[in-house]
Amino acid sequence: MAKKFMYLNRKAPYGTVYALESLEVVLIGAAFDQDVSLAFVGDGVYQLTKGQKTDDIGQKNFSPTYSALGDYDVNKIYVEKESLEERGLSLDDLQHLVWEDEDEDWAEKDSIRLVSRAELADVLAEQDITLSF
Amino acid sequence: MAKKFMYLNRKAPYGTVYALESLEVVLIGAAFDQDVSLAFVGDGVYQLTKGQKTDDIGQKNFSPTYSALGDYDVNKIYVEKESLEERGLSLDDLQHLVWEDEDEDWAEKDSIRLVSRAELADVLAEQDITLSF
Amino acid sequence: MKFSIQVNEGPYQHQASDTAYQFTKAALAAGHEIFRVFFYHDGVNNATRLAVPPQDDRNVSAQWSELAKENDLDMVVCIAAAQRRGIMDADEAKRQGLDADNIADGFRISGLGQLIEAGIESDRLLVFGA
Amino acid sequence: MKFSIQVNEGPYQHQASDTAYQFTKAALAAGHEIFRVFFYHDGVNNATRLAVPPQDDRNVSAQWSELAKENDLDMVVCIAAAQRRGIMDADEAKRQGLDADNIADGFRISGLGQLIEAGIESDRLLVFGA
Amino acid sequence: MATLHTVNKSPFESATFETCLGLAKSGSTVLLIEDGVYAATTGNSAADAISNAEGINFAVLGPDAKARGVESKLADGIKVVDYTGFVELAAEHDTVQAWL
Amino acid sequence: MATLHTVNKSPFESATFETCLGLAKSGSTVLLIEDGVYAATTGNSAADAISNAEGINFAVLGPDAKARGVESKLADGIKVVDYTGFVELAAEHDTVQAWL
Repeated sequence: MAKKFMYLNRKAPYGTVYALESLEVVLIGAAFDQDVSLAFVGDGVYQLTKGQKTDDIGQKNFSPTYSALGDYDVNKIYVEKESLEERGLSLDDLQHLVWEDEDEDWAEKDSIRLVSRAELADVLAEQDITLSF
Repeated sequence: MAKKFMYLNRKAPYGTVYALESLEVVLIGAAFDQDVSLAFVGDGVYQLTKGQKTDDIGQKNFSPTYSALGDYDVNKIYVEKESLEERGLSLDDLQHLVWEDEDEDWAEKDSIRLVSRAELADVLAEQDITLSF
Repeated sequence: MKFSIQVNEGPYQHQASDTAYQFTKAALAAGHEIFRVFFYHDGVNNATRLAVPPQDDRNVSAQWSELAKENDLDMVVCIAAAQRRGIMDADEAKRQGLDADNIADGFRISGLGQLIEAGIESDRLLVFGA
Repeated sequence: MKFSIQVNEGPYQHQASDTAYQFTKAALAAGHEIFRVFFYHDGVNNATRLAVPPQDDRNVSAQWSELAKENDLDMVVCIAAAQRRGIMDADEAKRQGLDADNIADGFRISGLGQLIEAGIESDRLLVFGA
Repeated sequence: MATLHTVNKSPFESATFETCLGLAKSGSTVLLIEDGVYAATTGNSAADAISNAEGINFAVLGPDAKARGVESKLADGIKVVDYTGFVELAAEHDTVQAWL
Repeated sequence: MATLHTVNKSPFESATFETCLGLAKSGSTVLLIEDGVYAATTGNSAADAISNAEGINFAVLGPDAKARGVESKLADGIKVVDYTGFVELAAEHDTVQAWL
């Protein structure tokens, strides 16, 4: 039976390596046929901002990888509403992440689920394994 | 001419190595005959708590070293009053650090200077070199 | 019960590796099984054999090696994280054309799949980091 | 103007070493002098020559080595911090009875006095860390 | 499912403790370890947050509190455990979530 | 003496930015770098703290803001510098203090 895996992302990108190395685990983990979710809480929401351009800091821009997650069947991406609001952000500031639903003739669907803190608490409480980054 | 060196300590002991490795710099630096001050701000005030016993976490207890600073002529130790209060601490929770004043027949004097945030801001603004830990 | 442990920080800089070590030791003492200890991020830096800390301090890497030896622990170092940070075993060093390696006894280098497998196979996965 | 730089974090885990590198490069380009770059805490981990990061990412250690070579930089690794964490040059490895060393070109191992001296001799000391 | 949450950051320097309290469900346990143990001391804003967190159990890792010299300042009603007790808490709960 | 303060932590996760503002004197400059650049964005509590900090100059490291996709959200009146501008600020002020 598949386990529920949660990748909990709470750190901003580039200032530390956690966001990048979290993505590396998610991509490898996608091959294991488990029930995968990602959550972005606190500064973790900054990982998904549009328009990241890293040339001037000499680091690799890994933000395009988030849009490839749908192809890996990673399509439950929870973003905490309060975290966005506290930072003066809205969903429009984030990348538009989608996946194609095989069961509905490959209809394109949104991957990001904007949830309240209370809703996210329920989601987190259902997980078997939480990997924290 | 001697420069004013400030060692600014803002982190709790044992959770990270900064407190220990800051002390190591202070001890080496004492040999250089500069005008040395230490400041403890935020969680840095926890470095000076009495009664640290580290046997059960398997780390070395380096807190006795603070009481030796006076022997190295390091006797300007600023503790921010507001940082103590926010943590529910008072001066009584900290080690009693002293030094002996050669110019006054080796009279024992307090090394810790309890200062307000505004007073500490003035002290920090006078420094030539601030090493941050 | 079957535990797995993930260590995300290197020795000394953060207490994470110390706490993970104490937890692992206590779990073994209580008769639990440790399925795997997985070192990720700067956690890979625990796997060096070149550390020589002061005599009056603990040797974090050596503690792990010893615990592994006594309990036949499976200690896995993430290869991608290790390559970024310069933790190498003899095979990998040779493959990369390097003139030295630095891995300590009891650690093996492998892929991130080993972490996912640990999550699947264990009753509990505990993460220690910063 | 004469600058010195202190680097307190290792490569990749934190951006501190990247920022310190960019600052140092910009200061040199502007015609300033770099008196010394001092690596402390996990900063000593920048001094490894065994890192092999992915091809599409920067090699933080190699960047420092190259910058040092081009500009004759004095890059000092704190001996006490390096011994705790397993950064060794050939002499020190031999003295400690170790079978390998891992220091990269352009770095030298020395004492904390070198940091104090950098503070005394430079017009500005900048600290990069976490 | 009952979750064991671990918090290893000081509540005075990091938002981690607050984030954990915002997402921990009633019936779960928050174990304060490493620099997180300061949240278990009295006379500060963290102590207030703990008294207001209804339905959540709090525990503190004794060895970490002792190392930091705050063992005598721990708030009443917070369970003190050693590493063996930490292992027991991990086994008793259905899952463990680290707030790093 | 005029001090250049550098802050590299997010104001939403760490107390560092607040601590810096509490101890920075009028006439000094706070340069936001790395994850500190989020404090220079609009519509949040950090923006309010900046408007209320009288007599302190604020600057932000452009390359870090650009990398994080927040360049277009920077508040008015905050000077944007590149690494060369960072070096200039360090040279223009009497001393540099890092808030880590």
